[in-house]
Amino acid sequence: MNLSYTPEEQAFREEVRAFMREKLPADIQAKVRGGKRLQKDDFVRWHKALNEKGWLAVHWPKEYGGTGWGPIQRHIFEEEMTAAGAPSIVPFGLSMVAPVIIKFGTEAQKQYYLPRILNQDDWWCQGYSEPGAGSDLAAVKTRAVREGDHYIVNGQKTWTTLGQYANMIFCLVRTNPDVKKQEGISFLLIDMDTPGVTVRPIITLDGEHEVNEVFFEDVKVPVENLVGEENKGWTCAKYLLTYERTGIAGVGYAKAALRHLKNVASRQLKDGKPLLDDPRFRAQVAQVEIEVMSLEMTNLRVVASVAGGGVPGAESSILKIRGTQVRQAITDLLRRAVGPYAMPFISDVFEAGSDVEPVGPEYAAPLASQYFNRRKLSIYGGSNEIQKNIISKMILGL
Amino acid sequence: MNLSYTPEEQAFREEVRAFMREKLPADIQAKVRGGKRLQKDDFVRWHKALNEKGWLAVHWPKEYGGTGWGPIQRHIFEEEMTAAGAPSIVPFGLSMVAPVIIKFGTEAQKQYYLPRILNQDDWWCQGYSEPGAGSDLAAVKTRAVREGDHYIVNGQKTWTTLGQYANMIFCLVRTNPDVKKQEGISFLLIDMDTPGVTVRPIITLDGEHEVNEVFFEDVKVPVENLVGEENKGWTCAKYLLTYERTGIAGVGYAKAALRHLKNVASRQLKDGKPLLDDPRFRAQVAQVEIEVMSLEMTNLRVVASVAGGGVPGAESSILKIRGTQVRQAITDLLRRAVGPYAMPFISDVFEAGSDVEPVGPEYAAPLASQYFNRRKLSIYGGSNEIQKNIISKMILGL
Amino acid sequence: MDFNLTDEQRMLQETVSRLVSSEYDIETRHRYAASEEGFSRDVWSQLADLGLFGVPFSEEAGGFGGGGVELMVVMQEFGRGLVVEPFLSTVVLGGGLIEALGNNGQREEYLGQVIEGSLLLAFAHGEPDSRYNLQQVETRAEKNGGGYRLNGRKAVVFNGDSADKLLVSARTSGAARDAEGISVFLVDRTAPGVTVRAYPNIDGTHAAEVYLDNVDVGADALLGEEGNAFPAIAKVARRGIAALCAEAVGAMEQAVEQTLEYLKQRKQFGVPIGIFQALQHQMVDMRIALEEARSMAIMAANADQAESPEEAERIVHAAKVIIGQAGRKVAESAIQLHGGIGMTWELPLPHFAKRLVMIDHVLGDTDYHLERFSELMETPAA
Amino acid sequence: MDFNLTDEQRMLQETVSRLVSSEYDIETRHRYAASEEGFSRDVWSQLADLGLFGVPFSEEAGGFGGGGVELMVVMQEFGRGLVVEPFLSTVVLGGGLIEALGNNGQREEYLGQVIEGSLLLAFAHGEPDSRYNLQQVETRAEKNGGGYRLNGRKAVVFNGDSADKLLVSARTSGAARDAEGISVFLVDRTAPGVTVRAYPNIDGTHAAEVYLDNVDVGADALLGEEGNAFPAIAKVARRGIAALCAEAVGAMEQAVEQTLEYLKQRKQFGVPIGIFQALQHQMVDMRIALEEARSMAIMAANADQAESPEEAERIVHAAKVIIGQAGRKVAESAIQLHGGIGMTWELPLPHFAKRLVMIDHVLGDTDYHLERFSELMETPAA
Repeated sequence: MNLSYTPEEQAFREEVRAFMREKLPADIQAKVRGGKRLQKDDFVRWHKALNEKGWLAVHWPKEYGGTGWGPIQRHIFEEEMTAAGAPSIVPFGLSMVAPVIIKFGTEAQKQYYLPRILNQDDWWCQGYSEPGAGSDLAAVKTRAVREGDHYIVNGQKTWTTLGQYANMIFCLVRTNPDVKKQEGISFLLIDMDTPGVTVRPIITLDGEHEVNEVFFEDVKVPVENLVGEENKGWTCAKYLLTYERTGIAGVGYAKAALRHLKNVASRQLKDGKPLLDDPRFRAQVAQVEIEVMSLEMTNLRVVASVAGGGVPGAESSILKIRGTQVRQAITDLLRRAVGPYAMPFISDVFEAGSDVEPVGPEYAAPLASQYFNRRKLSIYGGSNEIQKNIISKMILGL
Repeated sequence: MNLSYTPEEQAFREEVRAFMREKLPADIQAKVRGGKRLQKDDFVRWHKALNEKGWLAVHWPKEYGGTGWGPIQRHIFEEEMTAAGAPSIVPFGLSMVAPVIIKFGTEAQKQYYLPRILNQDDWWCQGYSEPGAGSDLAAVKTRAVREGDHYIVNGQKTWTTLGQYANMIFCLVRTNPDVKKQEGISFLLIDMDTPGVTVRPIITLDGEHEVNEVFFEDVKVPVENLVGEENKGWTCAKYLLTYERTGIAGVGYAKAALRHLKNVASRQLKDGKPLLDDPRFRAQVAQVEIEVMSLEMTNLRVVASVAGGGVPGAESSILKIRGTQVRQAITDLLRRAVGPYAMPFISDVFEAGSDVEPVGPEYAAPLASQYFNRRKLSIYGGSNEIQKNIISKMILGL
Repeated sequence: MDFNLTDEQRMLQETVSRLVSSEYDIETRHRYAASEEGFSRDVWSQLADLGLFGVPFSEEAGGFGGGGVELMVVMQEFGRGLVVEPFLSTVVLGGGLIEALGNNGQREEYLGQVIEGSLLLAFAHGEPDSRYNLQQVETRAEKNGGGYRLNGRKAVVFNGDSADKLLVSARTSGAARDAEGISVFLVDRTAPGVTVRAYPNIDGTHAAEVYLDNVDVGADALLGEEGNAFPAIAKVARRGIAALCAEAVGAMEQAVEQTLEYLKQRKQFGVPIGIFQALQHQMVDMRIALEEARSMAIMAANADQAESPEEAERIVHAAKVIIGQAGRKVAESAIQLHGGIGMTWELPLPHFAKRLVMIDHVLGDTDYHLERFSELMETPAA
Repeated sequence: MDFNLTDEQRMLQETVSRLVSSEYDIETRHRYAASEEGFSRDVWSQLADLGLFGVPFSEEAGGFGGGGVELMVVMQEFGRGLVVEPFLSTVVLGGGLIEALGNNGQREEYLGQVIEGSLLLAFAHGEPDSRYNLQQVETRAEKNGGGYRLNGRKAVVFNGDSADKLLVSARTSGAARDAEGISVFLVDRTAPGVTVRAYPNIDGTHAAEVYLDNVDVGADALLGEEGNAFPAIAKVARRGIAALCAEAVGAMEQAVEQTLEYLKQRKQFGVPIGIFQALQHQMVDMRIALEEARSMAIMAANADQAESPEEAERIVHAAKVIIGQAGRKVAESAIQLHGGIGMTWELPLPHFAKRLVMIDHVLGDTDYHLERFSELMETPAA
């Protein structure tokens, strides 16, 4: 047993740090650290910088232009990227559709799509969720009917994150309505410029536009856009959902948020003294720090087991649950740390370059909305209740 | 709206206090306050003192020798009795079997049993639970077969509290095995001196003997010991379970335990100062005090609604859940308050009059075992999970 | 002991309830909240016409002579509608301070206007570094000729942008956190030297930063004795807290009802999700939290009748602790049980959740009140 | 990074596991616990024969040269069997102190006996008012001729009744809670002036109150430099905490396994109760708590390799916090999920629950360690 990183891993960490120092654009870093909105261009610039270094496709095999990294390298990379204040890599193309194409796609699909993803020619979004389906992903109602060389697609998808930036969407569609619900699903790639595709924003409780609904009305999709076999899309779906989830704990985010919490609490005053010196508030910060330590170690155990050839199964569900709980606890403390200044909410403040001054301390402005926004962590990607069902079944055998 | 007690109620409270001062035997009070074991004789003496005053049967109508009190008087009485350090009234005869006899019994049963309960001639215990049934009370397996003027009873009951003191047991028995499980049950009174009845102690995790198993082997029970109709025992059972549960919150116990906690924490030292002055421990005590305040007010709302003619339904389940949670939280703080001295466990210390000195402070001796013992609060009388099911169904309609 | 409302109280409840449920749907509320002043002058007039603003004032001041229970009844209904009109600022806090501190002339002059709805007030008390400490006042008032000159900054002053007059606390003597030496002045919002920066809050309410730069006021602007305002401030804050507790109970009722309804109608895996026991038990916990909150709101509303002033103070601190904890629990669970849809603007639910969580940031959060309760808690004699 | 055990470590694990599972069923354990000394001399010899007592000592001291991981492996298996033999007292704490403080002669004389199993030790450190503060020592040692005279009382000394020698901490200078001025003496349990009151603990372990009334010891009884024992005490306590964390993980594994088994076999309403979602989710929470505890036990076992001594200290405090919280959660949930039967003596489960909760009372509880961690927590530069 050895909890230290090897010299090679340490060196790799230094290399990542150096890269972040040199190549992460200062304006993007400032946005991330200050809780400002990121625009499409920010993501694209950052993705291009990573791709230039060959570090964009962290999950792909080398032959397709990926890094070929093992789980420990990926873990170090993710940790340093978050610590540096870099935006996370938008996953829809790089770590969702691409692995499915690599595993189930035709040679032509690989040749065409993978380079376009690396070069930022396509922005992908997901077409998994449907209204009313929630965690029951197999309840796909969007229909695709074969007519000659095309499928005609009708239906609706929802919770499409950053769909407003996307030109491509990967969808689960129902190609056979007469069989068991998992058996009539296909995995289809759809160009969003095709006539009949409409994107409608969903505004969240903080007034932000991050997710969308996508409507399909007689959308013609060439049959060569089918990935894998017709009616075998559920296999792709399951593969995608379980693909490489060691990052699911969000340890990097938790650590960054914890650092931020300590900064905020050491600047906020309570009765003239730093809030962080208040024994009760300090103990609450200590408690979350301890939970982050434990989460990180549990995550490393899973990472090491994957590096040793293990398959991360329902353990991801444990990481997901504890990761979301501790991250939500930290955003709760952040909100509470700033007292009454958690309340003011001027949307323009979050626009980088806006000349609107925040009301209280600059760090206070986004904290309440982040607290509310992070409620999503325990909902999306399978709610914590669903994760508990998975653990109950897969690990406990109940 | 008026949260104050009426002058009559205040006067009644004073009367109860005066009675407790005068009539509660000092040795019994010392045992209760010191966490010592109570013997059968202690209960009997206390019951007799109450009966002399006419205050033993707090739930019974006046015509049978009860107090005829309303819920608010009962509430005041229970509160003052706990505050005074009196043992609680053993419920099996007085508030379990007696109400069933009053409601469903024959005139002869009333004439015979009720005075015997008041006079402490009989000590009753309960024969509801069976091994393996748990919260599924209707899963009665104990069989009673009619033979002439008798039932022949075979089977087993469990969790029979203080059964070692009892000479009478009321039982749910199965008189018809061929119908829906609720429909073949009868309510039978059994003399424990009848041949074939055996009582076996169950030792709990703290080494104490409070509960028992009771075995029936060809026990002959006269048919006149049937209460209500044959096969209609489930009606009696349900009536008993929902009968007058406004005391279920245990507010009096919670308040007494909280006072004790403050006493202990003000005597225990941490770094040379009272533990109660430590800001974090003090805040934990404050939190439970606030929860007790809220529990008490919720309880009073239910009591007042019953006094106003309402029926306490699933609200009792709310009181049970919160009452057990807060009482368990207090025993947890008590255990923690005494630090390492929570560990020593000398059974003889709990025997009043024993010359065995406690190891640490006298108040520390019973705290760990009480913490473990109080785990039962969320288990017996329908576990908290069952209570949540009841609320879910009865209040929420889910 | 009696938990029933009197006939008058029930009528009051029905009056407010009718107005809120018939004219205050969530879209209307959003429109009011998004307007420049952050509320509707029209609704304000309607509330005045119903006589609501007289509720807490004595009959000699032209009021209704109501107590904490009447205030509770009104605020609870407001909570059910997420009402954004400045009732708390103008009537409970502002009017309350004038009644508590003002001389006969001031009470006569201003309370009548408050009751008829023609005068809006805001309590400009908190400061950028005061957090929830009511005694921390660094804004200074110096004697200047026959009057005073005020300098300082007031933070998160609710409805400070729309108020006609601000009740500004300022220190006439003493150090930053002394209880003594605090005075309250009535200052025109538009007086020279007063700068008001208005902004919306995340829960749809409105507030402002108020900058006081050599603001000269006459001696008649002083409310009560110089330097002795703190007891009145504390008392009015307690009443404000009781009002917030009642508002929170109203909002919790809504969140609980909406979530329960959702569990019954929403289907997943072919069945209503309300049949899943893990969700049922969460729903039960929400319902229990609501009942605890309701109990504490009732206690806070009746705190005036407590055995002693210390007990009254303890009750109010305790109430705000439970309200804060229950509010957060209800808000978070309601969103969780709704899933993604519970985070979307278009549903009413998340707006109730936001208000519930933000009530914890007004007049002291759970940490603050738990600490104050700890300090005041009865302990065994040494 | 590597979480695998080496072959040697795995062999060690299997050795202990085999002994515990084959010869240490719960009835046997109860018998040992109820015996006069509170453990079995016979088992003690077997453990010695297996070479376990050499595990943590350096090879030059005749030990196995093992580190924290070896200790973890042994203690975890002991936890699975609720082993009551005084390994922690004699080997980890007692032997550890002698190795850390003793001179060559003392180490040679005593460690060999410890390793061969012929010498039992107990660490007599805590006092009636010291709670968990390791620095609080009021027992005094005064120079007396060539030696020292000891007076004081030591509280809850684990296995203090059976130990041949007590390692008594006493103050040779300084005030009650000073780190400096603490010395450790080796005192015969049967020395004149030593009174030992033995008693059982609620979790089946054994302890004693040790009264020191003018106990005279020679200069050779002093371990290490006079007045400078605290760093060694702190270090040995950290190792003891790591050992307790591992023991707790073993006990939690058992509680989790037994409860899971119970959910699968126990039927109610005609079905195994494990199909009820509310119980499943509680079981999941127990399982998660176990994994968190395991992670922290691993960290604590490897704390020696931390970047800095401060980091090592933080890790150990953090580990005991999580262990305390997870242990309580697992114990309480395990009983709750079992229902009444989970509270009966005859089932193994409640004995694991008792030990889990009581481990929180040994070498500092969650409150204590959370406070210490808070103090040592890294904070932003001012």
